Amino acid sequence: MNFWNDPLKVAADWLLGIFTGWGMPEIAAQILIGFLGILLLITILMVLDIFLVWIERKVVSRFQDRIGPNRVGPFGLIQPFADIIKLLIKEDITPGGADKVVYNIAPMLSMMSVLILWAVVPIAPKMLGVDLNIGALYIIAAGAIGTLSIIMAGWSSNNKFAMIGAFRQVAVMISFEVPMLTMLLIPTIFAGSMGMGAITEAQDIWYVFLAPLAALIFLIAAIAELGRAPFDMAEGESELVSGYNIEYSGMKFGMFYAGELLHAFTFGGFWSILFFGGYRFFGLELVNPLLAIAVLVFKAMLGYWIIMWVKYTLLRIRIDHMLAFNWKFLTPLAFALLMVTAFMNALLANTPSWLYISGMFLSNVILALVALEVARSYSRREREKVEMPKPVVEAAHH
Amino acid sequence: MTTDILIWLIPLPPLLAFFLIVLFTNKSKALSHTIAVGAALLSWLGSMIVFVRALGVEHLGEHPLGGEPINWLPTGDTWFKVGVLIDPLSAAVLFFVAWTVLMIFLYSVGYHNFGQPAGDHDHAGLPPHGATVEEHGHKHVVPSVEPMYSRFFAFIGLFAFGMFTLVVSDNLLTLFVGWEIMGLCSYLLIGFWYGKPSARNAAVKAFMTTRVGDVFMLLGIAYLYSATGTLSFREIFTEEILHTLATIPSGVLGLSAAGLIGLLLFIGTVGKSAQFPLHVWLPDAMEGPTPVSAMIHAATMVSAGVYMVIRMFPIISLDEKTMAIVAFVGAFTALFAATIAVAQNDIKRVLAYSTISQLGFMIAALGIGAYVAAVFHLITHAFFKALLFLGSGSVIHGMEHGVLHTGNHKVDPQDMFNMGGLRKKMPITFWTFLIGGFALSGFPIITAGFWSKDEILADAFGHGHIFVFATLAIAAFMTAFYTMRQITLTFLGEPRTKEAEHAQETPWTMTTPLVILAFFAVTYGWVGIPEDFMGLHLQPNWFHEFIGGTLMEHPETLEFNWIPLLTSLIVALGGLGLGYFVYRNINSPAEDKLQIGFLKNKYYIDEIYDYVFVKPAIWVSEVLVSAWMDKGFIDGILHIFGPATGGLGSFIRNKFDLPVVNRFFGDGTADVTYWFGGKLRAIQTGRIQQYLMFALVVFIAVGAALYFFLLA
Amino acid sequence: MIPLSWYLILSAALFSVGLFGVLSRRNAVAILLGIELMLNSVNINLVSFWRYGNVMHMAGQVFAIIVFAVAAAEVSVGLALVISVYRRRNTVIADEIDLMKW
Amino acid sequence: MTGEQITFLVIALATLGSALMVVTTRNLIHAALWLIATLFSVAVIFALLSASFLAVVQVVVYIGAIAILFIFAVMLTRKDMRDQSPQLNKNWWVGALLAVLTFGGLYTLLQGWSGLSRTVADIPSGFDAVAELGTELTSFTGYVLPFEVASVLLVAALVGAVYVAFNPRSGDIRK
Repeated sequence: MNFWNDPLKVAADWLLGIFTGWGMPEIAAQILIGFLGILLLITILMVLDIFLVWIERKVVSRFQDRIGPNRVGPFGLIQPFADIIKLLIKEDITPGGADKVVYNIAPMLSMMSVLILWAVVPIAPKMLGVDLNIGALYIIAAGAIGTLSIIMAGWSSNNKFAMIGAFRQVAVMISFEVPMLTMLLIPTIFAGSMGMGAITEAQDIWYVFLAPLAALIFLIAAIAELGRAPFDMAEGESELVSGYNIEYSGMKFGMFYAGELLHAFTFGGFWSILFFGGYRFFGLELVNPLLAIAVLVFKAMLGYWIIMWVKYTLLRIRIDHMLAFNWKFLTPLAFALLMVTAFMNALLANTPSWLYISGMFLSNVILALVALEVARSYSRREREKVEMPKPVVEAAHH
Repeated sequence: MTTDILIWLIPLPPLLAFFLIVLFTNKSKALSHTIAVGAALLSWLGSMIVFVRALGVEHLGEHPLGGEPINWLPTGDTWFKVGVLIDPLSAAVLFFVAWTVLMIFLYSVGYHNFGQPAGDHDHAGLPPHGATVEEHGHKHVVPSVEPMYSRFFAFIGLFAFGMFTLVVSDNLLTLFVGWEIMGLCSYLLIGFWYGKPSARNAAVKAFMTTRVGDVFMLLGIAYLYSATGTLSFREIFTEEILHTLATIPSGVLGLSAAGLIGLLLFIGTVGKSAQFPLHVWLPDAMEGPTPVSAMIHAATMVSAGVYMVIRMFPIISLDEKTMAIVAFVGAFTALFAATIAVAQNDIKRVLAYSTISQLGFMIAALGIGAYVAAVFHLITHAFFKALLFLGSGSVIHGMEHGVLHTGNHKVDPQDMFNMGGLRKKMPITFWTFLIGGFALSGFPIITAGFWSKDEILADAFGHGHIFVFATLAIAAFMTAFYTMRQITLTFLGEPRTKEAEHAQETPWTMTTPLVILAFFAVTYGWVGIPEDFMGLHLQPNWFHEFIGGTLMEHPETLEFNWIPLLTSLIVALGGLGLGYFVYRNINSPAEDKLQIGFLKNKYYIDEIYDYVFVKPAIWVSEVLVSAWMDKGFIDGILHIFGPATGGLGSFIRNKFDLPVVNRFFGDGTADVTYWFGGKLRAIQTGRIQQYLMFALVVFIAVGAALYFFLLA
Repeated sequence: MIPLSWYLILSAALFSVGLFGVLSRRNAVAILLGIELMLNSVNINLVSFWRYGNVMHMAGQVFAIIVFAVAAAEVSVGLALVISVYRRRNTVIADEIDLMKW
Repeated sequence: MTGEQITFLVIALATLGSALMVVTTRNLIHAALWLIATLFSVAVIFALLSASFLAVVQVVVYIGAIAILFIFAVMLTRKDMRDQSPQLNKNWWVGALLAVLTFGGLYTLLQGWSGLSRTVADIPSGFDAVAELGTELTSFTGYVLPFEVASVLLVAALVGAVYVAFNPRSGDIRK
């Protein structure tokens, strides 16, 4: 078998030959190879993470009309390594009164919640960690662990800012999980499976064309899950001085930071998998698995870039506005969209595909317009309420 | 979409519109009428597509559209099936229903003054009284929008649903459902201005009167079902079932089963289509808004009655006696109503009686076996009567404008003697009304009414029903006469009141339907020109061929005869001429020689009914049952029981209840419970965990005991 | 292969631990924690019966899902009650909430 | 003893151990965190039982929502969180005894049950438990009614919880 056609398989077979040659039972060898695979994936991700720091800094500086890191190495490429060294040699502080065990577990969980997501990411045809048939739910489950890490960090730091930040962030994450989960169900409806691989394989036409509104809602919910601007009240530098990770220093902070960046990239990836065909690009993925991986990384980067674009363009939203936005607008809209999609799916079943696609697309657009109109009239009413002159109260003189 | 599915969908939009308006959009007038008119438009579109496709089918009568019926109600081992059916008859009916419904919906927008300000003192349940607006510094009164605007559109939406359902049904039961929906809607719409006592009474009267007919009709349906086991038209109108029905005797009046069924169903039509003696509700129904009058009393509901009886023609025609009754009732009603119409002064009442009269024509035509002529007249009449009613509504609307202008609310805008000279003020209304009136009178050659009426007369003459022929001819003469009377009084001459001087043409939403309907009132007659008319050899009579295909055997084409043609020419032109010459100089009711009390009061039919039915019913309920039976007899007996049981009760109370039950059982139990409670309250600690512990201890103990002693 | 009894015994043990929590903890929130343990033990039972019974018959899993829903409802209302009580009476100790005693 | 059994025993031990910590630990936040550990172990047990959907739902619902809610509640009733007085009431030994008795009773009942020796049912190839579950939950011949009732219950609980927990001092709920 040609190595370049299926490098992982070839490598695994080669290793299996070596291990069994050492007299290892085959089952143990398989498990060992599985662990090695996981290790490889994680290592690649962590290395990628390092470059994500550089990318993020470069992009933000362009948004802010700066150049960004440019001193260490060509284009400042070595800068993230310098950052890592700095973080590693910093003093590792544990605040007094902190709950030590919980305090130390939290950053690990934060990183872990991101890394385990990659178990279900199909990086190339037939190349994914586990083809869970409940992949979509798995994403939410991993998000739950992320939530947990934040509340643990916030509580164990014994700091009011950290606590408030954690409270806010957890409230936001739990709330936005609802529309997110709902939107995950829409590719599920189209593909007939929750498995990430099946969803990718089913996208002969990218789902963004079938459900543009769903893609948008998913992106908004994902940004909220990430806790990035405009939904970054957990950190809220200007009010909470970094929120739940305020007390963390050194590499523990580094893990939160790296976790956040990788999380953003990962959600860019999921966005592309769910709505932009994942590793598929007009048959390019069939040529070579490495090309497929390249396609996926490119799309994920694009998603990541959009998330960054949003982050560095918009201002922070107040927490109550944000929760109200979720519960009163996004969640009902998501439910309505789910119902409409399910209904249209049943209605347009067995129709020609152009009718199916245009029907889905139109229903999405119409729903979006209606929702926008509702939101607009609501905000107009609210504005009028604010702008109305307050009734003049006669001063009481007694 | 296949035609069969499309037929199913035709009645749906108005129903959806009804629910949408009632549930969601009733706050917004514009949205409501958009939905309603849009729904009518959709139904119209569907109807037209179906109609065109139906025309393209060869031998439509033998292979009607509609596909397979679906299972609906389980009836024992079999299913009651419902379905849709488009054969030549329903296709033709669908055509005119769709057009008139759409026109009426559109007309209603203008009629209810959409776009005008809300009235100064308008209340829901009363007609709008006008609103004062200030323009260029001085105030003047303009028509105000109907307060219950959205509700009106919801109701007529439901009404249209009923009518479409009735037309596309393939069985008597769903037809009856549509029929009853229309009955309900006519109640709701006649009583639309429920603030007026007269409207309330008219609504109740219409509902009750048609109910009489409906009960008989339901009996007929039930009899038909028990006799044949089916209500589907496809199955009833087969040779063997018709033969069976014709041969079974019913045991009533010596009629065959077919005769009795036909008679019962015909009584339903008598109620719905306002034939004598159940015609009394229709003139009163003019209390509703004019589009309703047009809808109910011209285009749809009364037509539904005729449609049903035409549909049932194969059964009715099986029995000579029933046919004779049908012919008699029709001819009598035609003449009877025409004589009343002559003496009416209210513009809408004249039309109401003329509707009754024209329906009589159709029924009479059916009674003499002139199937195609009846259908033909049904359709032409629907067009020109809808036109006339909408035209009269336009006139009233214009007059109301004048009334608002002068502010003299004593002037009745519906009284023809208050009008005159409106042709200059309202030219479109005048010309269309004139076309409609001429069609009604049967103005020769150009109008649709001439062709259909002529066909009825020719059929009556050709089949030797001279009596019917004569009666209808006189009725036709009177029709032309009162029509011309109406036109003359309303439009010709000079304005008789200031209000008439200030009348104004109505907006485009009202005049457009008039023009379109006028087009049909003229042209629709041309599809049914007899082949050898006046001895010429024209195209074959398309309508005759098409509709005749519905029946299993084609009705034969009559040979042309000059006598009925001359008769209809004479009565039409003579009536019109006489009407013009008599009334061109009459300016007030006093000068009118025909204001005879007997006619004016509609032969005192209402009073007779009041005396014969209503008063005795009140007497029975109030005096006989209530005063004598209830209060006198039954209460008397009860008054004996009262003291007796009272005495027994007090005995038991004093000797048994108080000492034994209360003291011993009641207080004794309470004392014991109290004592136990006092002892046991220590364990009510208010601590939930302890409760749970108690519960568990008992549970484990009892469970263990049961386990070891019973199971082990 | 794991015998069915292991699952059932684990479930029974978990149930008993939860019961102990419910009966013995002072804090009302902790009592609710115990209830969660008990509900989970029930779920273990349901799912293992599904696995060891007829797999095509999904009743066990369906019941487990309904238990999830009930647990979520119970926790939300229970914690709301606890917070409400705390706000009014400034305590969450179950023994101190004894207004309903004689 | 097979690897599967060893896995089970380890997980069971973790479950019970963390459950015991839930009911005995002094710090309520720790109790809630231990509860999460227990719930996670139960999720693993579900996975062992090939109920993958339930395993993930367990994580989503219990850890993602319920446990977090607990931590919130503990923090909102903070006065007692730092309360270092005993966390067990004075009748705790009765509770312990009853718990042991319950376990004993259940154990006895299980011993007497004939179905205890049942073996794992074969999962037919191509059997998709998730799809089957979905079909069962939404089909009229299945469990659509209980499912809908459960959703109504959830809505009722949501409304009830909001109403009960609403702070009357912070504003008027009817506004």
